[in-house]
Order: sequence, then structure tokens, then C-alpha cells
Amino acid sequence: MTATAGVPIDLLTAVPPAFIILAVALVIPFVPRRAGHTLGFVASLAVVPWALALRSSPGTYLETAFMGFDVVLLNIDSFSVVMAVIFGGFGAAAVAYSYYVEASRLQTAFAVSYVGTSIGAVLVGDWLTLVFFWELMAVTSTLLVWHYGGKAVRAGYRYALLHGAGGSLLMSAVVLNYVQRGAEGFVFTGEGMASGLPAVLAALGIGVNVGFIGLHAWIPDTYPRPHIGASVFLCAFTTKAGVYGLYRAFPDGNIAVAYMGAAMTVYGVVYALLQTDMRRLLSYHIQAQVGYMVAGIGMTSALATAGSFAHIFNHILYKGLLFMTAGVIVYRTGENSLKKLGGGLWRRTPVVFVAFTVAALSISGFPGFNGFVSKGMITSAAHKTDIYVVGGEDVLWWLMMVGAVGTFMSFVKFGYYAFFYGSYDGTLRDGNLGQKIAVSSLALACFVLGVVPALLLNLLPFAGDWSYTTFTVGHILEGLVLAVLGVVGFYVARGAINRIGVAPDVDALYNPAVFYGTRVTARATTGGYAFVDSAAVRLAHVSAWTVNEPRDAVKGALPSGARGWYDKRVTSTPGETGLRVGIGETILVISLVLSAVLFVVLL
Amino acid sequence: MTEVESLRPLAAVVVSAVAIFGILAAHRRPNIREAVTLVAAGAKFAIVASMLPGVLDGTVYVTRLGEVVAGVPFVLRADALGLLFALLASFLWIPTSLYSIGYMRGLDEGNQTRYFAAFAGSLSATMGIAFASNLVVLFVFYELLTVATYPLVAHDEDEEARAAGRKYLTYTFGGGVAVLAGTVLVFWVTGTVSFAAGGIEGLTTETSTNVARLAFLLLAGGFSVKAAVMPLHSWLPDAMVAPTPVSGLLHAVAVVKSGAFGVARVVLDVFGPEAVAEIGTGLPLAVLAVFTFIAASIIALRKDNLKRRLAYSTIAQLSYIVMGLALLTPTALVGGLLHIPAHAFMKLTLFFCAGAIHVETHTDDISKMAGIGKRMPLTMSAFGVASLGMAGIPLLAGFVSKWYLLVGSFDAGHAVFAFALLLSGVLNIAYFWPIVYQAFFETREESDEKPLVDAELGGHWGKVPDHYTPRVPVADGGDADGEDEHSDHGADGYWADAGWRGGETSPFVLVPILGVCACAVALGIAPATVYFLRVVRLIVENVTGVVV
Amino acid sequence: MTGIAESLLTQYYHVVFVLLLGIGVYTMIDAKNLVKKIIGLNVFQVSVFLFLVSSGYLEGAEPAIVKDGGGPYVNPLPHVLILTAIVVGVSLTALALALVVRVYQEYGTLDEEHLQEVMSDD
Amino acid sequence: MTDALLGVVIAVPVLASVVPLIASFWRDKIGWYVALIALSVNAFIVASIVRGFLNEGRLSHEVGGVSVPYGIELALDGLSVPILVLVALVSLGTLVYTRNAGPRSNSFYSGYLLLTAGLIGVTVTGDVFNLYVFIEITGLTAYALIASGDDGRSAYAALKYLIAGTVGASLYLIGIAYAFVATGTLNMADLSARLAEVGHSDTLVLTSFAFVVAGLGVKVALFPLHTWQPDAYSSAPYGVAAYVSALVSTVSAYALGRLVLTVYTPEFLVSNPVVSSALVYFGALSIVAGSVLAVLQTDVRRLLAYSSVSQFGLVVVAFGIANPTSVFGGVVTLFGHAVVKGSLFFAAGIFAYRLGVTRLDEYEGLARKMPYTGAAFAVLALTLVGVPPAVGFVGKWYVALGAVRAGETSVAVVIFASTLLTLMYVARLVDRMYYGAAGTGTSETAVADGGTGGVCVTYGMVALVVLAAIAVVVLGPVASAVQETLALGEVLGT
Repeated sequence: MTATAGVPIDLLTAVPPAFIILAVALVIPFVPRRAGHTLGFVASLAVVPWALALRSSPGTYLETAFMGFDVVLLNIDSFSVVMAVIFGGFGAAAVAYSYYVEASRLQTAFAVSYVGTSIGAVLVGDWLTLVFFWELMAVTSTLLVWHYGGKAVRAGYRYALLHGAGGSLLMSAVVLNYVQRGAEGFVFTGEGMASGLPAVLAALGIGVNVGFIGLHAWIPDTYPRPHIGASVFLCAFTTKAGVYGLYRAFPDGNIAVAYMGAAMTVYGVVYALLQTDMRRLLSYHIQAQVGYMVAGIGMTSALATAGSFAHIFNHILYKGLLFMTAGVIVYRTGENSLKKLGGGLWRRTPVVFVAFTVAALSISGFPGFNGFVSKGMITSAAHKTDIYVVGGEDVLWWLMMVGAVGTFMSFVKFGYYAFFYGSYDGTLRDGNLGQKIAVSSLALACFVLGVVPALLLNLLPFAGDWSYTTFTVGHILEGLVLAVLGVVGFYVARGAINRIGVAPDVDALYNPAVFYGTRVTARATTGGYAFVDSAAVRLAHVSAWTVNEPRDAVKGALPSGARGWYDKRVTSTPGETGLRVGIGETILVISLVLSAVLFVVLL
Repeated sequence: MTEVESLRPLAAVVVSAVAIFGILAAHRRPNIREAVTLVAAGAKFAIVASMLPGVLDGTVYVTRLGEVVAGVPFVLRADALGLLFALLASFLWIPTSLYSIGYMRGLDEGNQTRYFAAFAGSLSATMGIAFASNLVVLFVFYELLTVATYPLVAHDEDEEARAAGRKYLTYTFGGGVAVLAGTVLVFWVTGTVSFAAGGIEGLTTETSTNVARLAFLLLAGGFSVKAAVMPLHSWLPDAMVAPTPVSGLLHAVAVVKSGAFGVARVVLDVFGPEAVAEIGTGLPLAVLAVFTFIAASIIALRKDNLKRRLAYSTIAQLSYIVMGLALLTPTALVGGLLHIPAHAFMKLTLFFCAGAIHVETHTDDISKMAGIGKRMPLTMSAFGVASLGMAGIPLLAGFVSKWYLLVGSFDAGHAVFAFALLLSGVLNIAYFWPIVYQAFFETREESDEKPLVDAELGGHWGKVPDHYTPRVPVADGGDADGEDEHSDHGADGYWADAGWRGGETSPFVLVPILGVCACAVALGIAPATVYFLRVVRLIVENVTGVVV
Repeated sequence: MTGIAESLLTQYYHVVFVLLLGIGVYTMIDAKNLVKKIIGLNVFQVSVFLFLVSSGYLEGAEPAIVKDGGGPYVNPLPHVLILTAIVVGVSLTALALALVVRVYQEYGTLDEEHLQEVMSDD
Repeated sequence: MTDALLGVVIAVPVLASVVPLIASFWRDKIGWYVALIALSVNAFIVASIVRGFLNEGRLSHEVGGVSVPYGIELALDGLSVPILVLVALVSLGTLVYTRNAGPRSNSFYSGYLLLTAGLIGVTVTGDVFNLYVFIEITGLTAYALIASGDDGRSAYAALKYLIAGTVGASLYLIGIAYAFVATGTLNMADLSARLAEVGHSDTLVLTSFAFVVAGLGVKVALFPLHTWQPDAYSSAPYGVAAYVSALVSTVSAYALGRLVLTVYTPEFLVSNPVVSSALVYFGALSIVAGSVLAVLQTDVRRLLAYSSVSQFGLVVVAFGIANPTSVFGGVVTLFGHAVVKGSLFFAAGIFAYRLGVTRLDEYEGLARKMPYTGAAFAVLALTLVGVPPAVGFVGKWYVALGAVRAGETSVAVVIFASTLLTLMYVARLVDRMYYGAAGTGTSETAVADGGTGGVCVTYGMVALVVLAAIAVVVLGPVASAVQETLALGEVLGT
């Protein structure tokens, strides 16, 4: 069979794109910066047409065996295609962006390898390989964070630990699933994880990646710290790959997951509202937005699932764009905090301002922008159902609405402080050409997809099982209401927000817990085995001492009363230890022993 | 399984023993001396490897040498399990010999002749352990190994080294005695001590369960000393005073694994999994192992001396093996046995790196290694890779064995063991990665104290810890004669940039590092084509009859 | 055969044997002078000889010089043995005295305690 | 007739011992050759005797044709064969050593031959009183030889040994006297039968047993009856010390075993459990105490002496347990210990003669100065510990096995634990020799006192030690091979 492009399938599927991209990543550090970035750009972008070409011929390719397990290195279905397209496309954009923000060759190399592993993760067809790429994704992203040095290093360390834990949990889920189900529980069969312990483990493991409440603290902890270019990469891949994994684990949805998603939307925005650090604020929004996707996966309806994937797609675009714009601001002003920024940037950096506005409207789900489409799909899937209802009200929907309002509020806040409030003193130039191109192209994408949703919707899975008309009166009205509420809400709550300030998150709890916990355990254990060791050591020492100082040893063994006598004896008899006995004593001993023996024998 | 009379097992043992004389004879001509070592190493590996195909086809090579004591034949027997261990040790001896040359000359250590001779001796003993056909022969070589390695532990001849040596002897001979006692018990009960796949006939049926338990306790306990199962482990960190190649090959592979190997023999070929399950001694052992690797990992977090941290990591990893063996399910056994080679390659890499750092920069403390990645990029990269493997990251040796261990522990119906494994995987990241990121992503004046070593939570960012300030060329880790033939630092106390072309250290050191590291990767990418997995599967199949 | 044991205890030379034994041992233990110790040793041995000889003795029996109508005779075996033992004893005493002489030449004393102190110096 | 040779093998050295004395009138320094010839001849005789034993089993010979039980019987069985061989070998080996190390006087060699005769006599006699005589001959000559050391200490040590030894022998005599009173016979085979008749719980029998054990205990130098031994060994010339340490206590231990096992017989022990366990624990105590005391020593020869105390403890334990396994272990230990300890003294002598070192702290870095002797010393010492496959291990193995079989687990524990104790002093020696800072070894003083009497160390001496070192390693596997041939089962009558 041949693909649409007329290129033979087996050529396209000869080698997984991830490998190519990883190979490119290996080259990048050793070639000139421009060439390297170009390579990365091309390699990443090439995935888009590649995926689209294969879309028409789904199936599993490159099936091999590893450690006696059947693994599928390449799995083409509507889900993986969507992921591949967006990952590839955005990866390219991000590479271009980081070229224009003076990312070093090495950093981009790490970044591209991160892209590669992410694409690998979403294109494989079995759990084992998924775990492979999952872990490697964690590794590469950690390196990407570390590369910036400074505070990023320790943040990256915490990041690595948490993802190590997450990956391990996922792996345990996979193993247990395998043990329970045998080989067929191994390749993606559309069944997902066996219910019970495997499901729970999987949820927790993936939950780390998608930032379940309680497991999310790494997002705001890590993403603001590294190089601005790095942040752009980070914001896109790990969490979305997580959502994809979540779908693979729960293809039929899971109500708990759904509620968790909804809760995340609220939790995320609340914390986002309180942030002043631009990228930190955006990071919390990642959690909030991913919340929608998680909810979508959790809900058992084709529309919801499709909505989640659409939202993945859109969110990567606008969140990437937001990080880019924030990046440009940081790049130009060298300032991370909204409060210290001074504001009034809009007339100095018009392009950035426009791009930001587009992104903000998208993320907030304002009609005519792409966020509106996908978020709408999810919310409407939650609306007017009789499943997610508590006390007559469809809670899920309400939660998501609250989240939406919060989103509006916080971006009003962001925009207000960054571009209007006060006026920036000192000279400031708009982003350089490359940055302008990058941001405006993404902005354009957000806008186009917002106006012509079909472009994306045709790409989505379960086509035919669902239908969704974007621009209905109800939806548009909903969007506008939310917007108004958001603006109003911000002006009302503004004072309160400032008064509360930045609230501590869960990591303020578990970081010290882990830290002191391990320290205590270490002390305890050391103490625990110390006595065995000290016994052994004492034995060794005593013997050494006895050997070197026999006299003192004997003396030490004697009762204190006899010691004076012993000293005298030592001086009055040959030998150092005074243990040599004369003839008389010898005979005495003999006769004593004799009587002893007689005693024993005759009784 | 067909038995074939062959001198090859004997030859494998003897070749390095013969080499000793050559080494001693050539003590005035170092080059010849090392040549002898290398030739012996090559020959030994060739001999062992030559048996591999046969063994994979179910052949067992046997050399009969009369009797030790009545009813206890002195027979060397190259079966699958023995070959696994022999193959590993003999193969790794080659890079280690090369490395030793670079290391010992790099530091111009004294007594190199004795060093190489003792090394050859311990390898002979190791082969003997691998090919021992019964508990007594095993015990013989087990003790000989202790004797042969003592000179290496006490190599420096200073008080610390001799104290460590004494401790080493106290522990290991203590273990040896326990083993002997257990052996006598087994002999008393069954009238034989020869290994039999699946267990010696009637060991648990001929006698009361408690006697069997006692025997198991003595044997497993005795071997656990060298396997450094807590609380019998503390000789190992102290033994790190030995030259690094010794810590590498012997105290990460040959000696410690001889303990693990002994446990394997006891579980598989003396009692047999069923019997062990029957007398219910497997689970306690497994629990002990779990405790060991968790506790050891946590302690490792707090060690600032690199070799000591590695030592504790070794303790932890060895208990993976013990746990795998104690869980008794086929997959767990595969995991445990496979971890013998897996851990060997990774840990040897790590030790080699530690040694290279010591040779080049005389730096032993992790806290002084900020930015050292610049000075020794290849070395530290290898270190990074190996430490990833330790954490069980995919595509590295560690992952495969860990995978099987996980499957095995779930099979055994003890999910808790699986979680413990995963936890310890995270802990591995926790104590290895600070070394990596500090080496590559921090610089001397921009490095925080690693919180889990001794600092506050999160470290003191950017505060330059005291031990950096006083002497600018910290790199020379306080060696008084401040030899600068290797410029570890640029003008203002930074690490010199050695570049990626291997200028960082002598090829004798570098080549082994990269070679072994490559093997670790190969083992992870293609475990089946690298023979170990096949051998391990064969062993387990012979014992349990289950094909994994 | 316990009858023999009882009769033994009733027989006085057994008591003498024990007495001599005691004296000999005591002398060896207590006497400071090496020569006296050797005397003690002799006494000790003699007691043993006595015991053996007496063990062969029968009440009212004649020495074992066999003539017709004679008898009963005492058991001759012990006498024979004791002859050997005495010879050994004598030679031992001779050797002991020779050694004493050498000790005296070396250290100029025969008092054991003093001797020990002297020896403790070198 | 082979069994007549049992008499000859004693007679030859006795007669030969006279030759040097007479020869002294014409020329001195001839003793060595006489001894060499005599003992070589003896070795051949022993060889043929052993062949006879292998063919016919137990051999016996009635001295002067006087029929047993009235006459004296000489006998040889599985228990005594190894000892006989041992004596023949060691007596020759020691000659190689004393060729240069001396003493060289004719009188020494007469004593030496007489001692050998005594040892052989003890080994082959089948009569308890005759045994006493030979023990006394052995003792007598041993005292004399020990006194042949050139300083006063040796004289005093010899005197101490003499008095202790004589008392011990006399106690033994008392013991057999009681036995005689009880049974009226002195022939071992006969005696054991009669004792059984009298009844093993009879007061006289028990008393005799007590005296015999106590008496021979002194000769064997069990703790705490060992006090004469360290002085004797440490003050005698090395050659003598080696010979005495190798054989005298060994044959005494053999004698003890002979009486306990074949005269009183295992049944006796069985019927008196208290007595037997007392005997076993007596030995066990010796094992531990000997090692501990050895650890305390600073003089190498004394250290070796105390290690003998411990080793003989093991032997006594083996005999006390009295099942074929343990007894075989005991015999192996006897044999092995004799070779090892003798050779160790040889080696110590070589060090002393060459470098003038006698104290432990002087052994620092010795192995570098004298690699071959050093290595041999190390091997021998480790054999003492029981590092397999050397003979020390085999002995321990069988004794331990026997103990476990007899249910004496506590004793087995002691045996294993003693390994560690032994290790303590051996490791300390070896550690010094190999890791001690070289140079502190006092080669200067060696020159000063002419390396102890200006004895020049010959290759022969070194070769002897090295050979022994190899031998003890080879001996291990060999030993276990002969277990069947010795047929100890029937010796014990089980």
C-alpha cells in the first residue's frame, strides 16, 4: 500500500522519526550554531508532513522483540498522528525561537533530543517502549533544565527525582499489567490498564507528568528557572505526552480522572492568579489547561476525548506563544517579575503585545481563537450530561467554568501589569526579527485555527462518532460571558490578590519532608547496624591490642584486686606477661587437675 | 545435560595462578610483568569463552581431581551458573588490567609486583569459586579468595589500610566459618555436598525443618558477608582504601559477587527453590535484602567521599541480586542473576571514573568536583551514563535486570518488593545525579552544597563553601608536593578545559572506562545478543524447568 | 571386683602410699630449693613403686621362688616391673641433678623464686 | 616374617645409639652419619612393615616368644601405622636440618637415636607397662636433648620438663597399677577384655582411667598441664625443638588415644557419659586456651608452642568423641600438626640463623628478605588455621563431622570458632612478615651475635621447609584417601 504522497509506506516507516531527530541532536553540538539549529528545525518540522502522509494508512510498524517481548516501535493511529503533527510542528518553531534568543548549541541539542524522545513516546505502540521514551524524556528534559546552571540545577534535580518516581510508578503499572494480562496486556489494544492496582499506579505515574494536584509542584518549580528558550520547549511536551499516555491507560475514561482534571483547572488558575513571576504564572496555567484535557480523557465520550486532543494541539500553540512572548520580555528587560517590570510595554513592543493578546484570548477561550474551539468541545461534553452530576448540578462543568473565568482574570492581570499599568522608563526595543517571525507565525496559527476550526477537527480521532459545531450562539455567548466575568472579576479581586501575595504550594510541604525524612532514616539505619559493626571492629581492635599489649590485656582481664599482685609477678618472673609458672606451680597445677579429674570420674 | 571431561575448567583456574610466577619473576621489568598479566587475562577469557557455546547447548565441562575428603570429590565443573560468573570476571579482568597499568603507574604506587600477583591470584580463586562443583570446593576457593585479596586491601600498608584489612579478614573469615559449619551440616544430613540443579536430594526431607533452616542460615548468612548484606556490610566501605582497580573489579565484581554467587548456589543448587520455599527461609532473606538496599541507598546519599558512596551503592545493588534469588520465582531468579553482570559493568565503569579522577586531580570528595566535567568530559560522561544505568533508566544494563526483578516480585505476589525496587531506583537518581550535574552544570564558585550531604535544605545557593576558598588549586586535593604536570586548573582555580579528544587522562585509563561503559549500554540495548541473558535463562530453566 | 577396692582401703600400705605421695608432691610444690624438689620427686616415685609392689602381695604368701609343695606365691610380675621402673627413676634423678648443676653454674642459685627473678631480667 | 620387624625397628636405633658414644673415642662428628644410616635402614624396615600391614592388616609380635598375655606384645594397627610412618619420616627430615644447624656432637646423636627408639617403641608396643617404659625413655632423652641448648634457660626448662614429665609418667603408672589391680594383666588387648568383665563403672577402673588421662595429659601438654612446654620448646636448639614438638607430644597423644580407644574402648566412654564429655571438654578447653595464650605471645617459638597446646586439644576432642570419623580426624590432625609444627620450627630456625630474629616484632617485612622460606612459613601457618585444601583443614573437617554426628554440636562450634582464634595469631605473623616495614628486621644484630652460633643456612634446610610446605598442602587430599585403609572402625571394635 502507498501513502497519499505516493511515497511507499515501508520507506516512510523504515525508521521511527524519533531516531532521526535524536541522531540530529547528537550532531548539533559539533556543527556551527546556525547549521545545527537549521538541522533541528528541519528534522522536527519534517515530522508534520510525514505524519499527515501516514495518516491514511494506520497500523503498527517496526514490530520487533526486546527481551522476549513484542514491541512496536511505530504505531500510527489518529491519536499518535495528532500528537506527532503538533509536537513536530511546534518543535520546529521552538528551535527557530531558541536560535533567535541565543540558545547555545548544546542547549538546543538537549532540546532537540527532548523533542525527539517526546515524539518517540507518542508514536510507539506498546507500553514497554513507551516507558523507555517516557524515562528518556525525563532525562533529556532534565539535562535541558540543568544546562542553564544556577538555580535551575537544583530545580532540575527535584524535577528529575519526581519524574523518576513517576516513571517508576508507570513502569510498575506496566509490569503488573503484564503479569496480570500476559503478553496482550502489553501492546496497545485499546483496552488500557487493567483495573485495580495497575490502573491506580498508572494514574499516579502519569499524574506526575500531567500535574495532578499534589503531584504538580514541579511545573511552577522548574519551568520558570531555565533559559527562556528552554522554557518554551518544556511547556509543550512533557505534560501533553502525559495526557496522551493517560488516554492510552484510560481509553474508556475514568470518572475520578475526570474530576481530578476539573479540579486541576480551578487549582491551577487560583495559584496562577497569585503569581507575579511571568513564567511561573504561565506554568500554573499549564496545570489548569492540562486539567481540561485530563477531564476530557476522563469523560467517557468521543467528543470529550477528541476535545482533549484538540486542546492539546491548541494549547501547545498558545502556551508556547505565551512563553515566547514572556521570553522576549525577559530577554529584553532581563526581568521576570510582573511587579518589577514597570509595565507600559505595549507601545514599545507592539508585535509582542499583539502576539500576547492573541495567545491570551486563545487560552481564555475567547470566541474566534483556537482555545475557544477545543475548550468548548470539552465543556460541552461535560454540560447537560447526567453522568457528572452532584446535587442536580453538573459539577464538572461548573468547575471548568470557574477555571475559565480564573483564566481570563489572570491574563487580564498579566496583560495589565505587563503592557499597561505604569509606563516603562528607559529604552526598550521590540523583539528581534526572528523572534517576531516566530511569535507572529504562532499567533497566526492560533487565530486561523480559531476561525477555521475544521482544519484541526478533521485531524481528530473518532471522526464520525462525534459532531461539534463551534460557532453556535450558546457557545459564543458562553465565551463572551466568561470574558466579561473575567475582566470584572479581576478589577474586583485585584486588591485581594495583591494582599494574599504568593501562597506556598505543596512542595513547601514535601520537599522538607523528603529531605529530613531521608536524613533521619540514614541516621537511624547507621545507628541500627552500628552495633554489629562496632562489635566486629571492637573484636578486631581488642585482638590487635591484645596482640600488641599482651600484658595490659591480661591485666585488664584480671579483677582489680589482683592487679597489684600481677604487676609484682610480671617483674619477678621471666617473660613479659608473667604467665610463666615455675616448677612448683607446675606440680601444683598438675595435682589440682588430677584431683579435679578424679573428682569428676568418681562421681 | 551432558557432562564432558575437559581440562578447560582447570586451565581457567590455573592460568592466572601460573601467571603469578611470571609476574614475580619479571618484577624488575614492569612492561614484561604487565604483559604477563594481560596475556594471562586474555588467555583466561579465551578459555572460559571457549566453553560458552557448549554450555549453551547444555554441555557441562568437568575436571576431576580426586577427593578433598571422603565423599567430597575435588571436581571443577563449568555449568551455566558457574560460567556466568567466570565469563564476567575473566572478561572484566582484561580492561581492569589495562586500567591498573594506567592507574598504578599514574600514581606510581609501590609494590606493584605484589599488586599484580595478588590480582592474578584472586582471579584464580574467583574462577575456582565459579567452577566449584560442591560446597567444600567452593569454600576452599572462597577462603583462598579472601587470602589473595587481603594484600590488595592492605596495599597502602598504612595504619588505615591495615585496619581495613583486619576488619576485612574478621568479617570474611567469620563468614567463611559459618559457611563451613553449614557445609558440615549439609554433609551430615545428605552425605554429599555436590551441587545439583534444583537442590540436593533429601536435604529437607531427611531431617527436621529446623536443621535445614539452620543449614540455610549458616550458608546464606556466611555468603551474605561477602555479599555485604546489612548488617554484615561494613567491611566493604572500609575496604575502599584499596587502590581503585581493586575496589572496581574485586569489591564491585569478583569478591562481593562471589558472595552473591554463593547465595545463588545455595538457593539454586543446594536447597533448590522449592525446598527453600518449603522451609520458608526465602522471604526473610528477601526482606533483609530489601531493607539493605533501601537503607544503603539512603546512606549513600550522605557520603561525600565518592568511592564510599559507590561502595554503599554496591551494597544496595548486591541486595538486588540477593532479593531476586530469595524471591524464588523464575523471573525473579532471572532478574537477580542477570543483575550480576549488569551491575558489574555499570559499577566497574563508575569505579574506573572515580579512579581516573583520583589519578588526574587527586580529588576524592564529591563536594570538590564542581565543574570537573570540563576537566574530564569523557570520564564524567561515562560516569553519567553508568549512573543512569544504576537508576534503571531504559537502554542501559540496569533496566533489563530491574525489569525482570519487577516482574518476578509481582509474580511472587509481593508487590511491596516491586515498590521497594522502584523507590531504590529513585534513590539511585538522588545520589548519583548530583555528582553528574555538579560535574557538568556547576562551576566551582557557583555550586551549592549538596543538601543531602550535610547542607541545609536546597543548599546555600552561590555561597562558596569554605573548602574552596583557601587554596586555589583545589584540584590537587591537598597533595603537598603540588605536582603540576597535569594542569587541573586554569589561571584562577578553574578546571582546565581538557576538551573531548581524550586529552584528559592516559589512554590506559580512558579506554577501559569507555569500553566497559559501552558494554553496559550494549547489555541494555541488546541483552539477548550479549550472551549473559541467554546463560541466565538457561540456568533458571535447568533449575526450575520454566522457560522465561 | 569391688571387693578388691574395699580390701585395698583396709590395707595399711595403701595408706602409706597415699601419705608418701602427698609428701612427695608437697615437697615438689613447696620446697624452694631445686635439689629438694628432686628429692620430693624421688619420694613421689617411690610411693608409686611401693604401691605397685604391694598390689602383687598376697596375705601369707611366699616370694615366687618356686619349689615343690610351696605356694601360694605372690604375683612376681610387679616386682619385675618395678625393677625396670627403679632403673628409669635412678637415671632420671641422675639427669635431674646434672641439670641442677648446670642451672647453678649459670645463675649461681638453686632457690627457684630467686632463679625466676634472675631469669626475668634477661 | 614382617611382624618380627616390629622388634627390629626398635632395636636398630637403640643399638645404633651406642655407636657414636663408642666412636667418640676415635673421632667426633661421626654421630650424624651413624644416625643417617640407622634411620635410613629404619625407614626401609618401616616401609616393609607398612607393606605388611597393607597386606595382612593388624600385625603383632611376641617379644622373646613369651606368649601373650604374660609376655610383651608389639602390635601395629590402623591407629599406629600413621604415627610410625611419621616418626620414620620426621626423624630423617630432622637429620637434614641438624646437619648444619647442629648440635653436632656424637652424644647428641646417641640421644637422638635413643629418642627415636623410644618414640617407635611407644608407637608399636602393645603392653601398657612397656608403654610406660618407652614413654620414660622418650622423656629422658627429650629432657637431655632440650638441655643441649647452650644457655642456662634450657637447663632450667629441661629440669621443669623433667619433673613435670616424670610426675605425669608416674601418674600414668599409678593408673595402670589400678588397672592391674583390677584385672591382673598388662597386655592391652587382654586388659581391655578384662576391664569389660570387671565392668566399666567399677571404681578401680574409673580411678585408673583418671590417673592415666591426667598423667598422659601432662605429657601431651593439655591446658593447664602444658606449662613445661613453651619453655622447653623456646629454649631448645631449633632442630631439637622441631623434633620434640613434632613427635614427643604427638606420640604421647597417640598413647592417650591408644589407651582411651583400645584399652578402655568407646564402650567405656559410652557407659560413662560424664567421663567422656569431661574428656571432650578438657580438650575443647585446651583448644581455646591454647589459642588465646598463643595470641599473647611475643616470642615466635612460644607462640608455636601454645598453638600446639590448642592443636592437641583438638586431637583429644577427636579421641574423646571416639567415633571412627572423629578418630580419623584426630590421627590426621596429629600427623599434619607434626609436619607443620616441625617445619615451622625449622623455618623459625632459618630466620634466626640467617637474620637473628626470634621475636614477632622482628619479623617485620621478613618475607622480602627471605621470600622462599617466608612463603613456606606463611603456607604452613595458614595450614595451621585450616585453610583448605591443606591437611589442617582435612583434620578439622573430620573432627567437626564426627562431633556433629555424635551430636556434640557445642564442640563443633568451638572447633569452628577456634579457627578464628588461630587466625588471629597466624594472621598477625603473616601480616608482619608481608606488610611490616622492611628493614626493621635486625640483620645487624644477626651479624653481631653471629646469627646465633654462626650456623650458615644451607639450601638443604630451605628446601626441606619448602618441601614440607608443599607436602602439607598435598597431604590434605591424600590423607582422606587412606581413611579406608586404616580401618579405624575395627580398631575401635565398632
